[in-house]
Amino acid sequence: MAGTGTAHLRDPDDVLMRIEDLTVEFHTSAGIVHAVSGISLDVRQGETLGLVGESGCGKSTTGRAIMQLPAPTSGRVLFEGIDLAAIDGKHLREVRTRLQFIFQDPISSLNPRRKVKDIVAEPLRIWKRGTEQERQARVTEVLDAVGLDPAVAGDKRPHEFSGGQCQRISIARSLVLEPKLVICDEPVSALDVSVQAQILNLLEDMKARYKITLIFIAHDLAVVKNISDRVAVMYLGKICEVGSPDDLYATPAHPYTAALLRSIPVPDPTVVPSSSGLLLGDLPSPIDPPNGCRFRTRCPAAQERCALEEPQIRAVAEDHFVACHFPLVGTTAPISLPMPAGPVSVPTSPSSRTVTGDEMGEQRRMTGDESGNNAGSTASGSVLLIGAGVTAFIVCSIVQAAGGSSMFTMSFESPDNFLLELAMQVTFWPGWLATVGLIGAGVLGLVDRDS
Amino acid sequence: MTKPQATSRVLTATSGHEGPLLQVDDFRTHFETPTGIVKAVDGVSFTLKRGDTLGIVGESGSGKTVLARSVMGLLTGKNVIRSGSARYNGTELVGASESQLRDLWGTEMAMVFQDPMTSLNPVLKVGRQITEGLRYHLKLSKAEARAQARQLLDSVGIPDPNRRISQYPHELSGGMRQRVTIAIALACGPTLLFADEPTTALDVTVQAQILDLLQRQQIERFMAMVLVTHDLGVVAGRTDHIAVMYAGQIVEYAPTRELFANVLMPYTDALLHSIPKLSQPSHTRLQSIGGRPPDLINPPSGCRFAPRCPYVQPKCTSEMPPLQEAETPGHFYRCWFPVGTDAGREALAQNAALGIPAAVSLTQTLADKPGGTA
Amino acid sequence: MGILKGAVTRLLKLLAVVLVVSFLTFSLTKLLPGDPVVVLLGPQYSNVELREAVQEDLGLNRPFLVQYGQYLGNAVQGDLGRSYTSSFKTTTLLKQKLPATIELMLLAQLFSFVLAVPLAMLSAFRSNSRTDKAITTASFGLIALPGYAFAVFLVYFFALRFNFFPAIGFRPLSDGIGPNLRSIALPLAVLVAGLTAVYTRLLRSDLISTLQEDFILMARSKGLPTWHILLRHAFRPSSFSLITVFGIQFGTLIGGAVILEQFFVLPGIGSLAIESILKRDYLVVQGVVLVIAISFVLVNFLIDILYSILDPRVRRTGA
Amino acid sequence: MTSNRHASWHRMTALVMGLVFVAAACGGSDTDSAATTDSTVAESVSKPVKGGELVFGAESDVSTLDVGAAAQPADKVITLGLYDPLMTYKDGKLVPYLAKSLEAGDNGADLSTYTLTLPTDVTFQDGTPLNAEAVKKHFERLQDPVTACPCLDTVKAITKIDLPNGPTGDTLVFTLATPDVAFGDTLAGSVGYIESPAAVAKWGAEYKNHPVGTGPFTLVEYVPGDKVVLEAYPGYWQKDENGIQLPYLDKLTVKPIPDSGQRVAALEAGDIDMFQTADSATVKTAEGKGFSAQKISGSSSTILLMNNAKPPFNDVRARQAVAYATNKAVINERVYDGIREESYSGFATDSAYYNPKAGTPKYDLKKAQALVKDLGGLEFTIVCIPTPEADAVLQLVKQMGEEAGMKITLETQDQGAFVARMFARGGDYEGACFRSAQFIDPDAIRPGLTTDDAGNLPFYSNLEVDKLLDEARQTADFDKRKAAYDKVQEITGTEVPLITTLYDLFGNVYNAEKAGPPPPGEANSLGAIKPGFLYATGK
Repeated sequence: MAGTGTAHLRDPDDVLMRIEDLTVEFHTSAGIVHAVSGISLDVRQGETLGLVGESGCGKSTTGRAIMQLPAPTSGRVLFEGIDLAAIDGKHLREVRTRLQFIFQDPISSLNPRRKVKDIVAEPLRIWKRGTEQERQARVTEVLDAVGLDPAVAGDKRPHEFSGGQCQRISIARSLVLEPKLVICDEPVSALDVSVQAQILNLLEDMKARYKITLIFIAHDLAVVKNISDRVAVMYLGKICEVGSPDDLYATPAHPYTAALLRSIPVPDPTVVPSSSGLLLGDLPSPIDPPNGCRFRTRCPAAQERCALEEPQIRAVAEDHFVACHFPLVGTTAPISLPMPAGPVSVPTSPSSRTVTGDEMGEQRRMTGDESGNNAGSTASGSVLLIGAGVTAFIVCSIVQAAGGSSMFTMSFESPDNFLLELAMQVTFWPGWLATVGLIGAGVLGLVDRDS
Repeated sequence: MTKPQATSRVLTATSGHEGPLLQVDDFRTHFETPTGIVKAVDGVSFTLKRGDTLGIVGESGSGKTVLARSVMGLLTGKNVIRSGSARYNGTELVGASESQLRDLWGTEMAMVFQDPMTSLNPVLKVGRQITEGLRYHLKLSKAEARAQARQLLDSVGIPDPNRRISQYPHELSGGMRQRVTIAIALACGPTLLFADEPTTALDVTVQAQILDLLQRQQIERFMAMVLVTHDLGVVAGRTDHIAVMYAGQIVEYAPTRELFANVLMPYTDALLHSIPKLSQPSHTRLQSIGGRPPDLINPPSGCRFAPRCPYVQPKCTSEMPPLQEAETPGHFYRCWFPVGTDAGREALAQNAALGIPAAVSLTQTLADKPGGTA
Repeated sequence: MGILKGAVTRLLKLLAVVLVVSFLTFSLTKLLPGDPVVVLLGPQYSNVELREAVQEDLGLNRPFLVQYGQYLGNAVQGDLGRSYTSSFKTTTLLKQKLPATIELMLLAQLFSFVLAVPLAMLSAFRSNSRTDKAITTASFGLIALPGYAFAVFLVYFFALRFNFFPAIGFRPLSDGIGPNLRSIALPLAVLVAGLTAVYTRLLRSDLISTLQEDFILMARSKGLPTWHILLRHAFRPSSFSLITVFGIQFGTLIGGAVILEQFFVLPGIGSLAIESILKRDYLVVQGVVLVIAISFVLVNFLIDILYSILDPRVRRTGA
Repeated sequence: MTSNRHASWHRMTALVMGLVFVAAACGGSDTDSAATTDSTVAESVSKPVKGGELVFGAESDVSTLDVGAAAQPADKVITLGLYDPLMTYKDGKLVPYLAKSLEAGDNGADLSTYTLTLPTDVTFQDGTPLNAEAVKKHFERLQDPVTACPCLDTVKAITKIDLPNGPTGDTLVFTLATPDVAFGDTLAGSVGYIESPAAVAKWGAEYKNHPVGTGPFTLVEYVPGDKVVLEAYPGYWQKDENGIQLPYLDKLTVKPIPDSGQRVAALEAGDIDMFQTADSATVKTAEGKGFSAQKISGSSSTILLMNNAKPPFNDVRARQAVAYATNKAVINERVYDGIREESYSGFATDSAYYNPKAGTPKYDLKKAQALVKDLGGLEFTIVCIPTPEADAVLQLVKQMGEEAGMKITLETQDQGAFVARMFARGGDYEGACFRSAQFIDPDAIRPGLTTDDAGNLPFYSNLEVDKLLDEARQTADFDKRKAAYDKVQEITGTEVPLITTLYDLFGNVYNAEKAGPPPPGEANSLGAIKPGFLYATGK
């Protein structure tokens, strides 16, 4: 699968957000990471779009690219008809008030030192919405809406809450500016199942109450199905399949979707887990993705054509689109789907190197941080910094000696004070700031890459 | 795709002791903290036969991971207080010295951890991490150990073990890494394997592979396995028994099929209902459990689930229910008003009538069970 | 091989650092007030004839860049010029001063490392035990105690009270190992005390956090003995900040032991630098700075390589 | 050195601006001076014996071992071992040392011609014979600007050197540009050290690190900053009064120990046997530990220069006001633990040329206030190379001045810029701190006070003083000279071209169990010792 195309897109006038041919690439020392490669999506007002896929499929990158964090390499992100990639920073910030983001880790995304009511009120203050009184009323209202008692919770700090409650707080914060679209990046994956249900229910309630549109990013197919009106399955930076959840889950048209569904353990002891039809092998490197259909290296149904030609997204049923040359349409029961026993021998990608989700994340982080995208160059960068620091130190001593003369001459003038004075001089050299700063930066550079 | 290797040396490492391989009795693990004693595991009993798999299910903080680690004796530190009994093959583990335990670790019992990214030493080659146990316990030569390591890697489904053996963990994918940790755990032929959330950090497609691998190895090696997880789906198809833990206690224990067919404990029931299921249509309202797990320093005096339970009655808050056996033999539960019994239905109805929200929503859910799209 | 290519590019970068350092020191010594000729000539500075003769003699009257170019050209051939004041070749002076500095530095690093590793392991493995508290307190004390104060204490005890070691002076290795070691015992002790304390604290805290790692638990669950776990599993991943600081200490020790050198009358690079600065003997200053910079850069280059040996994750380079 | 307790030399101190700033920079009491010597321990004089070795702790590293330039105490200890001065002072009188004789022309009436006779049996340590040619080459080398001798101006005064007995002879005749009574004094300092011409030819620019002289010791090892090792020169020309071949010692090691506390510790630990210090507290400490010490009082420690050519100090009242306002007793108490002696003259109090009736004004706050009032206020800046000592003194001077109604700003300056400002035309300063140096012959005072002399840093100008100083240097008659210098002191006492504060103190500390008392070195070098006469007591 993993194809391109826009067949699944709907009338542009009818949608709140439309992504066209979005591409996100990161430059690393190992090469260009093709995190997202030309995907198109849209969301209607009031709809929930579920974005599902395994780690490394580009779903979170897509979510961030919509927020322009960072801006995509190419492609358009149209929100209410405005291309977010084309507008300036000031404008973008203003648009972002109508676009909110909820993170995976509710606890670390909240400032631990601030009171809950301040955290929630902060966007209002920044945007100078209403009077202080109005703001407080608004905060009280959203806190109440997410199921927290404003009188009790408002004055507490995040660490006094459980993970679920913290996620409620972040939801409250994201709602306070009355956004049109909320992008939730794995909002429940850090939570216990009992709490997960609370948050999912809450999101449904909030959607109904505030008429918001959701983009819901998650790896858990059941969760995505539960909350979404439309689901897009991603694999290695491409879209495999788009459709309404009930249809898509009942009759997956893409072999990858089918395999995913089959992999999910069902809490029912009568269903004997079968290893047939499970995906084998690892995710190929996003640096050197397979040509043709990106899924073909692991696809049980792959044919020669899949390597030669990239499948285009096309409709297989009403509101059900797939990017596959050999879709599984027409089959009814995904679990008993007849399948070849193993992957068909297909030309495999020349790269035997695998990049895992963790590494993807790492590379993403590294590109965010311009200081170094390669451990080796970080190291020599650090050595450069440290070298500069040492130079600064030496230069300081020379300047000091030449400019003041005092620290050295005193040794002979008043020998008793020599050591004491020398120590004091050393301590207070103004140049130490530079020295320490440079060496420190260097050391941080060296140490940082261990983390 | 894997060739089961009859590694005789590995398989002969067990004694001929009769009876359960692992017998845990009123086992407790408490932690001394500045704010008080945390009763992380509080009176747990179960037995496990060789060849059997026990699933321990619970949410975070329920004590399931502490239980597994503490039974094995891996928790050390002055602040750890273990009491009760845990016998492995007749050997008492509680109070055993570190060196006694060390003789059992690796050779008799082993553990697979949650995150292969962190449980493999990043600076040591994969091969070395497998061979060091072999060389230490089985006194193998370097070459023998390497050969054995290659076999192990092969048996856990790692292609090209010759190359992988001299790679570092970061050069492997997540699934591959977890296969390596399984190979390490199996290296010296243990008869008891603790798998602590072995698939939580993995993608769903890989999870299935790893669970299959564990199951296959368990059968091939005739091991007993304790599979710790928060995911009922993981244990449903792959365990003989399931113990559901809540706040440091086992609240329900039953053969797997029996448990799913006949849930008695309201907590287990709530857990099952709070999971979104693929079979349910989109936008199905989920049954959530209100509140949060109790403070383990001062747990509620009665039933520990009482504060969150839709069935709760005055008796629940004052008297701790014992772990009692149901009509079905082997099915234990810890509840005064079990689900599906008359007492339970009555309690629920009473609460619904009183307007206790959890009970109200639960009865609603039960009422429109068949369909009910939101 | 990527590693080799990386090493070459890194070396080139380091060469650039050395060049920049040399240029900076060269220009700074020129820009600063305090003409070396003033110091050389004293009151005769007002004697224009004399001043010009000396400037001509020292080559100080040529354009700045020409001077630098000549300096660099000579430096490449191993000629760092002559001291303005003593007429010694800078290289001669460096040769005289380097043995004491290098010996002291290497031994200090060696001893403190050898001491710090077991201390830190003991401390970390039994964290919060009495042993740990004793080690922690001692190292805090030694870190807080200024080196020269400790030096005074050592001199009082070991040189004056018991007369074990000389209070001052340096005997080269050619005088025999015994006298040589005796002569540097006290300054070495001062350095080792400070360094050991720093290293112990660093390694201890890193070890403690490493010992919390899952892979340590995993290693224990394999039934491996404690020493094996500490050495094979915990030490290497905990040593990164230690070796970083270790490398930096080389740089600081080369030039930074000035106080000790002055105090114990050791013929070292530090005191040479100070004296030359005093006398505006800039060619020597440049020589010293160059040596410090080169050795620092080299040591850190080696440390960098050590990193990639210790941590395979660093080795990852795109082929 | 009990015998030197009241050395009967006619001592005088003269201010010489020249070497002063070298002292300020390098710190040693760069004081070629006559000095009072006072040994605290009147130990029974042990007899010098031949043999043994000693280690000497110097205050600072060697700055140069070249002839003509060696000035610091640390240099002196070594150079006096390597070289012999042509002349020296004995009981206050200038007498030949290495030279056989020095005669002014015309039987002492013509002070612009001098005849120097050399001994014929002296060889340098490298075997080169000492002869007229060697001495001539020595002066020619000093006259070459490239040698960069601080003595350049002095040696430039020699316009001609004749060798009447040929190059290998023993006689030289010097012709000077102007009559100079102090020529002999010049030869008693490092200008009078003669180096081996063969060694100069061999080493060239590096000669100063390979010195060869006629002195009692040869240089065997010189590691800058670490040590200088001297060994006895067996062919030395001198024996002591008992006929023992000098030097007594087989070996002398000089180690620079910059930290004075460590110097005491090293003495205690036995690493060294004696040391020098300019720090009175260190002398006290060492004495407290039972060591012996010679204390030598010399030139003024910190002096206050005033620019006589510029406002406000072109007005004599302003200078007097500062002098009246300065309470030297307080400075002594606060900065020097009361150990030093107050100074009101450029001349040492026991100098034969000292005029006790003259002297700069003593502390009198009322007079100072009156003068300041009379002037309508007094505001000035004192510039200084910062040293802790000078800082302390100047802070006190500032306070005292402000009590008298002055407004004083203290400014610090690095050495290079400081020197440049001092030597700038007309002096780019108002007040400045300085240190003084001393020579035994009073003529050394001349450049500092003579109108338009390069060494006249206060830019003082008094034609009468110029005349008196000229007269004094053109006669060898003591009474005439004394009368002239008395008059000069009277004039400068009222006109106050500069203000001296306190006399310096210098100490030679030694372990009497290991070493005999340090023999006095050059009379005009504070703290210098003649290592040829050093001996070990053999314990």
